[in-house]
Amino acid sequence: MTWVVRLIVVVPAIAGLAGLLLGRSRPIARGIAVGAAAATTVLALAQWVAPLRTADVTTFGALPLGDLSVPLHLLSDRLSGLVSFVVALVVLAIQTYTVWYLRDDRRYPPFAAGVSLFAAGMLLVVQSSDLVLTLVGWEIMGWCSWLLIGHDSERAAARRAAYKAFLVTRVADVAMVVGLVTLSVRARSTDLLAVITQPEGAALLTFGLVCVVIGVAGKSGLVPFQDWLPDAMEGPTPASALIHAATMVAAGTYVIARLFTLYAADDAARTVLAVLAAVTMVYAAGLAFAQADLKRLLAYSTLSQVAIMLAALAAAPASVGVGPGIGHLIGHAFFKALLFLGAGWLAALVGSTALAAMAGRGRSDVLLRWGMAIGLAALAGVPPLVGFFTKDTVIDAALEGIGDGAGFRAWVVAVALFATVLLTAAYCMRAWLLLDTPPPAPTGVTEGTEGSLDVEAVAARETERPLDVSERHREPEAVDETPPARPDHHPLHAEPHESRLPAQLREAQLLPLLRTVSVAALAALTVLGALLLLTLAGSLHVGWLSALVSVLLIAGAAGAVWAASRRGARDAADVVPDRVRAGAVAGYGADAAYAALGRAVIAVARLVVVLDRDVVDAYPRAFAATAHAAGRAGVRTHRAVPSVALIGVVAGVLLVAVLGVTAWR
Amino acid sequence: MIHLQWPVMLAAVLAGLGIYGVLARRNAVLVLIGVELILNAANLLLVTAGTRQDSLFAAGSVITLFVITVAAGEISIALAVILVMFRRFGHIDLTAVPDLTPDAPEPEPTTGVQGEVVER
Amino acid sequence: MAVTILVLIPLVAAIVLFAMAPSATADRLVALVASIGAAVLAIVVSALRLDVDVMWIRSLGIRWHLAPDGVSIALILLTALLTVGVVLHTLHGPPPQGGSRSTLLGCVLLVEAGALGTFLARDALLFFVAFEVVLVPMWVLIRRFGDHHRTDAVRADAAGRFIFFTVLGSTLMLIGILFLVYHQGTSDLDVLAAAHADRLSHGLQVAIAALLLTGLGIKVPLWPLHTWLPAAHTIAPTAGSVLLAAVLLKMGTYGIVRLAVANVPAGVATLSPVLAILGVVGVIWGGLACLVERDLKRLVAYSSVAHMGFVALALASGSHTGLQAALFGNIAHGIVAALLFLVVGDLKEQWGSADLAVARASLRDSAPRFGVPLVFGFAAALGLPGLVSFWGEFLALYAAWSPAPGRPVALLRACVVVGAVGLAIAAGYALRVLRIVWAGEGGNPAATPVRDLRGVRRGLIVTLVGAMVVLGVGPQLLLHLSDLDAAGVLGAVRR
Amino acid sequence: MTTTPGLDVVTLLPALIPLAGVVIVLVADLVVPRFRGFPYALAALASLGAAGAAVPGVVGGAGAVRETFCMTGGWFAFGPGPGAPSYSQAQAATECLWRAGTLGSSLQLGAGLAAAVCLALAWPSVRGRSAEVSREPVEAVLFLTALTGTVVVAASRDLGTWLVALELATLPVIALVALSGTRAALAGAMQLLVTSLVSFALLAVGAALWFLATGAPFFSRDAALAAGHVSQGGTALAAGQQPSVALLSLSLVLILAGLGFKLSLVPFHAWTPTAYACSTPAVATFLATVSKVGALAALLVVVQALAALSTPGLIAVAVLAAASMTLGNLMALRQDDVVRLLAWSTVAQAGWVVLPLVSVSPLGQRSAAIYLLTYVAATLVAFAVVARTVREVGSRGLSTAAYGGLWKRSPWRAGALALALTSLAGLPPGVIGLVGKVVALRPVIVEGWVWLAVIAAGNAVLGVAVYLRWLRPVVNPSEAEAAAAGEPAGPGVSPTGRRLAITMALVGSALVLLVVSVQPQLLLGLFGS
Repeated sequence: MTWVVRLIVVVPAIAGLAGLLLGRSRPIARGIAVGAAAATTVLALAQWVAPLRTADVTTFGALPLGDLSVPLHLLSDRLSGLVSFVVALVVLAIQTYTVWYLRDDRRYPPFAAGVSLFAAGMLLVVQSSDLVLTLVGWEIMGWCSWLLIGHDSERAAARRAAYKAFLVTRVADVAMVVGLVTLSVRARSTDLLAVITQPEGAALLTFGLVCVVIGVAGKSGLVPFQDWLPDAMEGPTPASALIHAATMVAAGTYVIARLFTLYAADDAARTVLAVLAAVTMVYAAGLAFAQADLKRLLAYSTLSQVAIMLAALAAAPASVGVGPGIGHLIGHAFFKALLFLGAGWLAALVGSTALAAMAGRGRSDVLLRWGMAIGLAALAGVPPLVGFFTKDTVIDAALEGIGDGAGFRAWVVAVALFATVLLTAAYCMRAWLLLDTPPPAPTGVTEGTEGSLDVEAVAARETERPLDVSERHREPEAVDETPPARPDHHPLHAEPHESRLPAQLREAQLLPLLRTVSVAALAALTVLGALLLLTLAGSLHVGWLSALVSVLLIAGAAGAVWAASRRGARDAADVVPDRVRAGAVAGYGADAAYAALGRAVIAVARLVVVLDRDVVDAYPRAFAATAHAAGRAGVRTHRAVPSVALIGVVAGVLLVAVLGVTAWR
Repeated sequence: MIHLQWPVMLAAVLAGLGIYGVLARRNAVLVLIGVELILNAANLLLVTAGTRQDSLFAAGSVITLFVITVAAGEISIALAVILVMFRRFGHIDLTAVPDLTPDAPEPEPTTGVQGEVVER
Repeated sequence: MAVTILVLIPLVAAIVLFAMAPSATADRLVALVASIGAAVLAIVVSALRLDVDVMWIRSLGIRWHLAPDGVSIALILLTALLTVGVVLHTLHGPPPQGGSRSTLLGCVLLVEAGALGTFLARDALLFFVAFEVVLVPMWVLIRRFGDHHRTDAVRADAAGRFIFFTVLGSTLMLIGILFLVYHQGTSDLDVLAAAHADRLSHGLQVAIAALLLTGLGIKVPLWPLHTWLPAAHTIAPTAGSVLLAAVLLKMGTYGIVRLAVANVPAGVATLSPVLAILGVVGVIWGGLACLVERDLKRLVAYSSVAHMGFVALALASGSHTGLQAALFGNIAHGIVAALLFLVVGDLKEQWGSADLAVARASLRDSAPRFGVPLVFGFAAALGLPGLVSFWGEFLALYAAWSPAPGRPVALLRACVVVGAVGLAIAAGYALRVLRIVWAGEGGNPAATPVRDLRGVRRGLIVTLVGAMVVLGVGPQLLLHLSDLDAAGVLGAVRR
Repeated sequence: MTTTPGLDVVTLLPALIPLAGVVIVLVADLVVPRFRGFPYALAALASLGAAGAAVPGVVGGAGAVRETFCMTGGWFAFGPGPGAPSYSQAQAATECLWRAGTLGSSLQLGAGLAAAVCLALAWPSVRGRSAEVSREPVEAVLFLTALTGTVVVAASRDLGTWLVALELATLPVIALVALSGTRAALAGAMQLLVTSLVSFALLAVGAALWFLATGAPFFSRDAALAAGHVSQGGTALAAGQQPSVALLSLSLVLILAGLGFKLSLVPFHAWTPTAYACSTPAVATFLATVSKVGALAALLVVVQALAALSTPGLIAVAVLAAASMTLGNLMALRQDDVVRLLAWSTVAQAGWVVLPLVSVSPLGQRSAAIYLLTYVAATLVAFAVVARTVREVGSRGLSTAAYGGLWKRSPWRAGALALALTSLAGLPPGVIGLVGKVVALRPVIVEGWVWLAVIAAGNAVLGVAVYLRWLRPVVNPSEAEAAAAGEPAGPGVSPTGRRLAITMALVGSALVLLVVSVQPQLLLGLFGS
């Protein structure tokens, strides 16, 4: 059965490479992408059902490195089985959806290949039992995120967002690399079990664990690395779904879960994690409420939700373990994927992702409407959807942590969790109201939402921002039944439509079906996903009291928003002062801070170039100049005058005599 | 064996005078004389050293003769060159920067023909 | 015998090519046969570990001792195979500017002969002689076949820098070698390594190590000695840049392993802090320079400085892992730099310059066959796992974090942190280039796109990409090759 | 106490053959004055003969010493101190006036071959005979005489022979320079003359001091030892004898200074560029090669004697070597005239030649001789190319620009030049130059003179810069077109047949250079191992 474990990683990786190499033809690319995703799902299911509980599935053989053991093993247990399955499932849904979503994009083949590679990276992190392999998967995800976010590289905003996403996570990866190196040095091995069981080196351990936390903070978008994630919405919606649902941002949770044994014993590292997570979840949830763009709203909600997972790991007592965190990871994977796919569908309908443009369009398809409803409800934590269970398990774990004597970090987390529950419910309600309330005037789409328009204007004025709303009108604009060519569609690369008319028609019917199926499947999983968690110890543990409190909070927040929006007649966020809202849309200057940092680095780089030219390189040039000058001076003194030569001779004799006689022993 | 110091000191004085002459004189012939003084110092030293007991072959004296002979040959060549120089340049000043401009046109590969004519 | 022939094939072919009339067309045949023959023979020699050991210059005790071992096989194969690639690349391009093609090919083959000799030599002085062989042909390549869009003075400067820096380095190295040989009584590297510098006092070891490291550090190039590299790379023709980056720079690090680490281990250990600091300064310095560099070839050259900094850091660690990382990093950089210079060189050939500030059509759309290898190349340059350079850099960081006993741990760990920052900077410049060239930032979609890669040149680049992926996925292929002999080199340290 | 010197004609052949050549040339000129090439042919044969006669001394192996004019006997130096081995005791053995070891024989061989090349370069370019003057036999005779002096000095052991031979090697060269009688030639000759006169005077003083210090008219170990022991054991003697070691050292530095002139060491070098540039290529070649061989041979005679004293490295040599290298290279960097460039390169290379002598050990001597011969071989090729080019394009051939595009026009000649220049620069493909560098640095390392080695390393860079200045136009085609465009078939262009001798010399010397580049042992082996 070990081949299943390996194949789970290898199949999507091969699919990714094959997609790159063979992806000239769209049907082949589709086949490879969806087929590989399906195969992976089946394999992951098999592994989950019958986990090997072994930690030494060999891959390519250990690296011969003398004093460092690098076995490069994979691991198959219940945790990796479940998470792999969920990841594979979500990826399958996204791949299926993508076939529809990018039906006219001539870059579909590389995109699908990128998604496959991305999945391979995530699955490698999940299956890995070796820190090096973890890092490999980790970095591959980062790279694929760059490719996917920058998919529409014609647009400056997409290019910038991709660059920003990769750079920010890469900066955090500095700490990740150092952390992993530190952990492996302790054990003289990169093997996960060896690292976990190594008892010595406490000081180094804390350092390493904190470094890993920082690395995780980068990929998971914890403060202060949070700002790349909303910008990453520049990518096509399936890419956003992929990054936000089950893979990249959640990978940090998984890595920390794998190292939980070490974290459980290390209060300092967990405190750092707790503080970062607590700040992030509240901050992001707050920002989400004010967003004018559906995808950005979802992005901020992702930040907040991922922080919840990590908070679970930070606060849960050792006895509870990783269950709450992983449970929320899985639940979030389902509903967030659902929300993004739904958002993409909506955007395809209205040609924009701005909430103002979408007003009421959630009603245009019943599946879409209910899908969004389920997704938002799950996000808010409404029972009995999966979000309710997982989130309340986290709250419960945090409360248990307080009881367990965790002190400060558990308190911080618990307080932040309740605040987040309140805020989450608020922004979910606001979004739902915006999507589901038909606009008052039948002609204008945007008239009724003056407030949000103002905000968009504010946002548009900020030239530094890449996320100019006007630039974001690039989702498939027409309704799905009559797909026209996109404006930037390159005729050379286009499918030969005319020659294959029947196939074209068949496609026209088939493609929306794929979309519908994937959204429906995810909706179902969002409803029933809690069942999956039954197999994972500790991932479902809802306390009565905390559940009651959170439900009351949700209801209260929802009601308040409903009231504030005058029963849906206007945007609830209009109650927020405009300046605050504009700041929220702009991420409160985080982007400017990043840019300032970047400019500082560039300034240093310019200094380096100047130094390189004028200082480091000055010596060779000075040497050359001196040589030439000396030569010139020499030529002047050598004018073939015999007496000068004589003086030279006599002076030389004196010199030699002095040197010779004095140095003689 | 009488004191060797005196002849040696005389030789030193001679050599010093010779070097002074070489350095101070602009005229080539006078420089030649300076060189002769140094050579005489060498000769004096050789003869002095040769006077010591058991110095066989009379090496000191013999080598002195050698040096005198070589010096003679040297001077002859030197005077020949100086003579030609005087005819060509009109002076024998050693501190002058030599005039290296090409001579009167002559067939490139057979330069020097006229030189010998002049020397005769 | 076969080993001698291996070195002689390119040498003789080079002479034949030089003697050839500029209009002759047989140069194609000669160069191809010679390079392919040498490559095949290199594989045979490496596989069978053939060697030759006869007296060459009896008076100096210099033996004609050529033998491949685990430390050098990878480099030998890289050199031989890459030369085939360079020859093919030259033959399938426009006729070179500045001179006849046969001269260009002759220089390439002469460089190959010198590099092979360097990697095969098992005699310190023979190593030195072979080390010098590459200089004049490379000088001709830069001076004569260099970028003809630049003035003659610029070419003279670049070529002069290359040869003057390197000659200074190699003469310093020679002084170090002579010290070593005089005090140890032999120039045979095997005997020298086996002697473990037992007879040398510590001070002498440090002095020899300092001379060797300075001399070879110029070739590597280590940080403050690197200023010849960008100029040379920028001006050199594609063939020259590829050989320079992929082969010549490796001679420096290989020399450090073969001459310094193996023969004066204690001296290198004493100097390892300096080596590490210069290495990481190079990482940061090169990376930062890349962030604002406008000339693409120059940028790749600065990235070479950064990558070789990691190799230096790995060497400074003194551990087995470090040595393995250094050797792997060497090969990795060889492949990546070769790929990047091939792609960039081809682009420059069509663009006329490599200035990033010029608005051009993005490669992603107009010339994907250029674009994809470029993406792969820069992905490798930033150390992406799954591609070959990741292993060298990660292992270098690991090795420096836990160095051999007796090294300054705190300092090396600080270097690791700084080096890791260098990884982030690498991401910055790699993506900057891709954003501009591949994705078309500041580009001009209406600009005339470049002709896409095709034919042999495409095959060449695809092959290099393949090698990058294969070695990136399976680093064991290389690591196993050098494992035993790396341990052997470190024998003295271990004891 | 003395015996009549034995005389071995075969051993003396290296000196006798050129002398015989002198006589034959003069006689032949009387008998058949018609053929201009004839004296050169005879002289070249005599040079080759001299070289051939030196071969037995070379191949005899390290131990073989060919000596003649030997006499058994002894004489007192200063009065022997008690316990110190006296010179008279040592002299129970034989002392020979002519003593050519492998070192000396190899230098004789090199001098003979180099002289033959010079003669070939001097070959007249016009067939027939000019009526009035007979310059050719004079020139040939002067060449041969100077060669004789060089050959003799390499084998001389006594002060008299040494001094005479040294001047015999110098004076004809002055005449050779002056022979053309042009203003330039006179200026060059004057430079050469005054410096050589003063140097000779200093040499004579140095030799006299040696005699005074040791009491022996020989440059031999025993003589040096005698002086050394007198001072070390100086218990019995009066204070007057005490400073004999100081005298010895003073004599040595004077000799060094005197020979420094002939080797063109800074600061005795001032004559070099003028004399080279003002004479014909053949004479310049002779100055650059045979004269240098003679000078080094003379120096080695002294140093060999000194080796017995196990003296430490000579700082004076080190300073001269460093100064010569540096100044020579710096000045060469500014030259556009190839002969001047080669002249300054001679200065620089002279520094490399004496560099190994910081160690007076046999290793140092051997290394110096090896380096000198590599330099001679490379310089011969370079001058042969210059001579050939001058024959082709006249005096324009003296500027580096004239070599633009040589690679394209004449790849073989360009190859030879490239080989020569890279040999001088110490870069492959001139492997022999590289090996020479190794050889020259080795004694420095043995003595532990790191600073000197580092200066040498810096000068290696400067040297490369110098020779690349010339090599650049050779390989650079952009200047080829310019050169080709501006190249009229000038009046200096002579018929092809007249360049045969030069071509042969070029081919011969280039082949030697090539062979020793491939197998340096052939050159190094001359001196034993």
